[in-house]
Amino acid sequence: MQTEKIFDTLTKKFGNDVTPILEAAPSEPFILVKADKIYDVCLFLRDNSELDFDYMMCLTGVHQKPDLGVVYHLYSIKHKHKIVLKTFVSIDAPNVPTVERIWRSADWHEREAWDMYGINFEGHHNLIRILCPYDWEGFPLRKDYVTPEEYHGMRVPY
Amino acid sequence: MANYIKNMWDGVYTVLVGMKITWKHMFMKKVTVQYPDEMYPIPKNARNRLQLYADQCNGCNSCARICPVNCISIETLRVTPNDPENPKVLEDPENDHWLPRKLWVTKYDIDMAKCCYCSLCTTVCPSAAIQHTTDFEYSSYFKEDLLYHFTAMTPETVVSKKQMLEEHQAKEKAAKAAAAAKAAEEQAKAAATASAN
Amino acid sequence: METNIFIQLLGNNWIAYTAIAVLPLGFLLLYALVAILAELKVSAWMQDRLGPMRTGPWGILQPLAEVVKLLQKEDITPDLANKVLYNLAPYMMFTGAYAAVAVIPFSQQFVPSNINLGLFYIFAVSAIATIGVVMGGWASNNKYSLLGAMRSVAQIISYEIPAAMAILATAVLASSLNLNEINTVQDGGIFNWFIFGGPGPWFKVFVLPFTFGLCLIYMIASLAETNRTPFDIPEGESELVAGYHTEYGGMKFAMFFLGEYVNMFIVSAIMATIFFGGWQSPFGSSIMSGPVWGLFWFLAKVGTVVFFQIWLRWTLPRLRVDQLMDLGWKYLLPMSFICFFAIALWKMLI
Amino acid sequence: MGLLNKLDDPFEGGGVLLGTVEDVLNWGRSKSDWYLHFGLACCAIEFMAMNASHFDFMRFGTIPRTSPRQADFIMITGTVTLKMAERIKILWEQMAEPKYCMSIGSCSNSGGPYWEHGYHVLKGVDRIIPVDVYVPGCPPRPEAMQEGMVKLQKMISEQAIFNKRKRMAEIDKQNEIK
Amino acid sequence: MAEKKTFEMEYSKVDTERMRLNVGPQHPSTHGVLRLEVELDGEIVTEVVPHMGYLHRCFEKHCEAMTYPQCIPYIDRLDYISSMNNEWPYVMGVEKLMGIEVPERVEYIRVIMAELNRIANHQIAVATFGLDAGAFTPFLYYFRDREEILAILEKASGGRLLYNYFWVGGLAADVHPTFKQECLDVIKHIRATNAEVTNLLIYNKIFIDRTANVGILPADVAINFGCSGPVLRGSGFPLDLRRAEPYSIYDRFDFNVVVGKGEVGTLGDCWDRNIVRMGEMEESCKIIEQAIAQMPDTGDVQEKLPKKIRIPKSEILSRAESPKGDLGFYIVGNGTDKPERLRCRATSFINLSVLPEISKGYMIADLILILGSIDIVLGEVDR
Repeated sequence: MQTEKIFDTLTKKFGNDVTPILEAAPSEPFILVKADKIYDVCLFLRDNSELDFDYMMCLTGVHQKPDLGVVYHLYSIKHKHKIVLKTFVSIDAPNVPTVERIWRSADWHEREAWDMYGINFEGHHNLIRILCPYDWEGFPLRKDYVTPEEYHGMRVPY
Repeated sequence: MANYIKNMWDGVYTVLVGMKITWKHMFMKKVTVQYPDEMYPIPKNARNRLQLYADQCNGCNSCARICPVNCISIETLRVTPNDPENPKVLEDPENDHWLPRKLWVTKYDIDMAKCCYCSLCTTVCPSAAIQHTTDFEYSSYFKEDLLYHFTAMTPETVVSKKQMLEEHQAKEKAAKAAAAAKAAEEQAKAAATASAN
Repeated sequence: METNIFIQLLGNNWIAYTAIAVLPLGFLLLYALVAILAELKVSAWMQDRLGPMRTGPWGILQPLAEVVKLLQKEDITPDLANKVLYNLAPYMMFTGAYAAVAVIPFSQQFVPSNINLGLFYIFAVSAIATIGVVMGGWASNNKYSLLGAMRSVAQIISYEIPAAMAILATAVLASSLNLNEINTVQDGGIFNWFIFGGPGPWFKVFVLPFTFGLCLIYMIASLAETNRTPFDIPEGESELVAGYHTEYGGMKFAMFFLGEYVNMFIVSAIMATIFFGGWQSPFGSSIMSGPVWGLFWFLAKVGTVVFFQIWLRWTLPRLRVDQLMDLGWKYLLPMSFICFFAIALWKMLI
Repeated sequence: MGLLNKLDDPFEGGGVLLGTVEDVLNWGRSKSDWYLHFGLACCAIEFMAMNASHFDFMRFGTIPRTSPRQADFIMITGTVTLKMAERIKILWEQMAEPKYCMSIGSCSNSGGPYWEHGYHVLKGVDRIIPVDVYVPGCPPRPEAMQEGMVKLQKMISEQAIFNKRKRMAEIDKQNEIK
Repeated sequence: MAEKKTFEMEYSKVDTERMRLNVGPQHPSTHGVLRLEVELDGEIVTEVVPHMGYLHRCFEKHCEAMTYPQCIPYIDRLDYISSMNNEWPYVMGVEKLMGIEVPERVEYIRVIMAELNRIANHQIAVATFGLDAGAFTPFLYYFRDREEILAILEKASGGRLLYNYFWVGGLAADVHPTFKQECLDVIKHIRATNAEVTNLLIYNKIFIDRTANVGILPADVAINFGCSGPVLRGSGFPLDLRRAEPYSIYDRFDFNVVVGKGEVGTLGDCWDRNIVRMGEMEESCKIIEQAIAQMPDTGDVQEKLPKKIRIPKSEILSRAESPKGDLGFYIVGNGTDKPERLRCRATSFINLSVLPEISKGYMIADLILILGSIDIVLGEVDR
């Protein structure tokens, strides 16, 4: 299905909660979703037989000042079409509903986004750090992150 | 029952097949290259230790800028125009073509303990002064030995060159100041004459 | 007739007995060195490489260097280990393996102790090594060691039975449990060895498949008993780090290592003795036979079997625990019963 | 002082015997090196290539051991992260004396490409354990690692076992002269 | 499957004490520094909890401080076994965002290099899988051949393992004159060794017993977990980006997408995943042969570029089929010469997430094999 058509279907279904943004090439067009609606949108995208997004390619956090964002890249193996969803939350209350129950691959991706950006995925069954040590402080990929001086008695900077 | 016998047969047969292969390999020619006595062929463009040809380096700093690891540190000093040594840069080593030098390279350090051997510095170098060599035998007992100082200048010459430059700069400054003062004087004069008129 | 050359020469006194005891020990140490070198070299050749090359000419001094090194290593006893058992285990293992040498007929003139229950003695004594493994695995207070030890015991116990069946069948053929006598029976050339059914008329060809089968069964079972690939599950590197000797280092580890190689020697020696005629010359008792030739033939046969074990080790992947048990109980045991039954029947008919 | 000197040098003047014994002991230790391979990153792959038929690390008399108790030296091949550093220290402490350490590749030498912004990378394994030989390269060629091995063997074979203090004093003197 | 069930049922009656075992982070067969916390009931695995991050080298943080060409050495170090394949999606993405077309000769060289590297990667994967099963000899046979591949790659790029060869808009250097002939020679050797290992290891009864019916991954589970590459294709699902969305010039070649068929056991077991890699080596050989036949002999290998590579405010998820599977780079440009965000959709990371799901109920020795059959590289998992 064409990207525009998918966007039409989504706007028909969700109205003002989604804002399609069709940018010129080379950038891919994407659709902005309100943070609290992301679970419903994703569920619809997966279960609608015409859309059938059964494969989650990528889930990533971004920090585009001042907000934190989550970007979802979805793919349909059957129809061979893809879509990009984006949602932005404020850095003070970065709460996004989890999509772990829709695609199991989101489990570790969301843990990584929590680890790196501190985005809180509400309802995730095991939202703990995945790459950094469990007792690490701070969220390293935020733009204002400062490297710690010491970790367990070991000097960190060169 | 048939499965039982087939399993046994498969087990014995495939083991024998495997044993035949390893037996064959026992008498094949060995591929080992005995390193300290023999050398495995290394292509000429292999990326191993970095080497600076100090004659060719004009101190443009582009290698230090491109280095993703920042393991190259360069300090340069402007050459005074009236330098008695009249320093030169080897621009084309094949034809032995030299150009006047604009910058002294007072410090050119590469920390081989950090280098990631990506060859970005050798590509950006305009005069092919820094190059990867095929030499890889430089492990050491001390980490400090892996910090390579490439410049051929002794500290004393650096100090003297610095002094020379400072003197020159001071002279230039004085000349400039004098020129400026002169200009100001002339201006004042001109203004005075203008106002007088 | 007294079969031991030392007692013949020196008389029945303590000097002779000391010589009888010390000589095999020295021999075993030498053997272990050679076996380690062979293991390193053969594995290397099978993999298109050279193996140790820089210690002496062609690396032949490599095992010696290892001994010198191991002697210098610090002797560690982990804090949480059971100290007595931990320190005792390697020696237990070596003792068990070494004690079995007592009845091996090296040559018709040299059997350290020519007792009539030789076969039973070997089976009884070699189980002591198992105790060493359990002691070591349990006492080092390490989960990997414990798992390794448990596996090792399960494996050794379950493969003891098919091995014993295979050996007993030859005891039936020879009508004796004395190893030297079993050897003596196989007199008269290669076709009188027990792998070819022992001495007998031409229609012994009917029993050939069964003796071959027994030899194969014993070969597999002996691999399992010595924890060699494809049965090296107790020390399977990919899952259990180093198995029951994970926590051992230095000389204690060397004892374990030595014990394993001596075990390898024992099973190969038994195999050579009961299936390949031991010290018998393959050309009959008139050509190339005699006490010295006997020793030569015996060592050559043991060497071949040891080489075979090394060869298998570097060819095959490793089995899983339950598959190992499957193989032992579901395949080897019934097969060994069938073979044993057939041989007993043949012995009755003849 | 007299007593201490006596301990250092039990047979007055050392002598041929002690020298020979020391040579034999050093020969054993230098020619038989069992290593604990601490494969961490890219260098571990080159390390595997070094073990393979073309380069055959076993020629040097090295045998891989998976348990630290049986190893003589540890090869740190790859980036040491802060999460990993504590484990390396534990392993190092589990090894039996005499033990050595080889640091292979830029990452374990000094953090390598990750020394600048690597908030989670230990900048050189020598911050937690003593390193005997540094092998540069990212990753080093297999022969470069073997050269490091030759260096390590050379170092071991010239180590002092007897008369340690005396020899160290001699070395100090030589250094002063230089 | 039937065997496994009865086995579990028999054991579930006996209530024994559970043991928690730590496998790793430094363990001979975790393929790096993965730590698995395993709960054991006797020898049966009841729970697996992977702990990662022992090689977390802050790749994404570094890239935010690097210019676009400087990122490439770091990208090499992600999946360090197949660096060429790593660089490809990244440079492809940057080229797309900049609107550059690379010369045809470059495309051919890229295909050949990537396929050679794919073979090298699969050789390591199959070799270490055999090593996990306890067979050491095939491991060395494969490494012997891999050395020849590395020699070619080194002659072209200068590096043995980390190449920094694919640059934005072209290649770092042209290939050497004898390149084509060397490739054809090495393909012969690869095929010979593959045949040998097939006899020595793959169809060995013990190996089949160890790997068949172990770690069964059904295709729908694999898709829901986002698996790709041989892990997904081993379950019988033919998703290959080279065929599904042909990038570069892959539409010009004739090759098969190898899928598992459940030849000796259940579809989607460890043996199937392994045989897919064996088959892909052969397919890669075919692609290389075709590419060498079609490749133009002369031509530029570097497109003219502005002195500083700047990317406008735009973003892309650029994907390519790496040996591990579908590798993607999410590149966000912000108008400067440094990326705003560079995220790696790490294949191994996603494939690994399926491990706890498929390893329950098997024995600890099987767990090691299942991990080996997924073929992870910790550099990519932890980044």
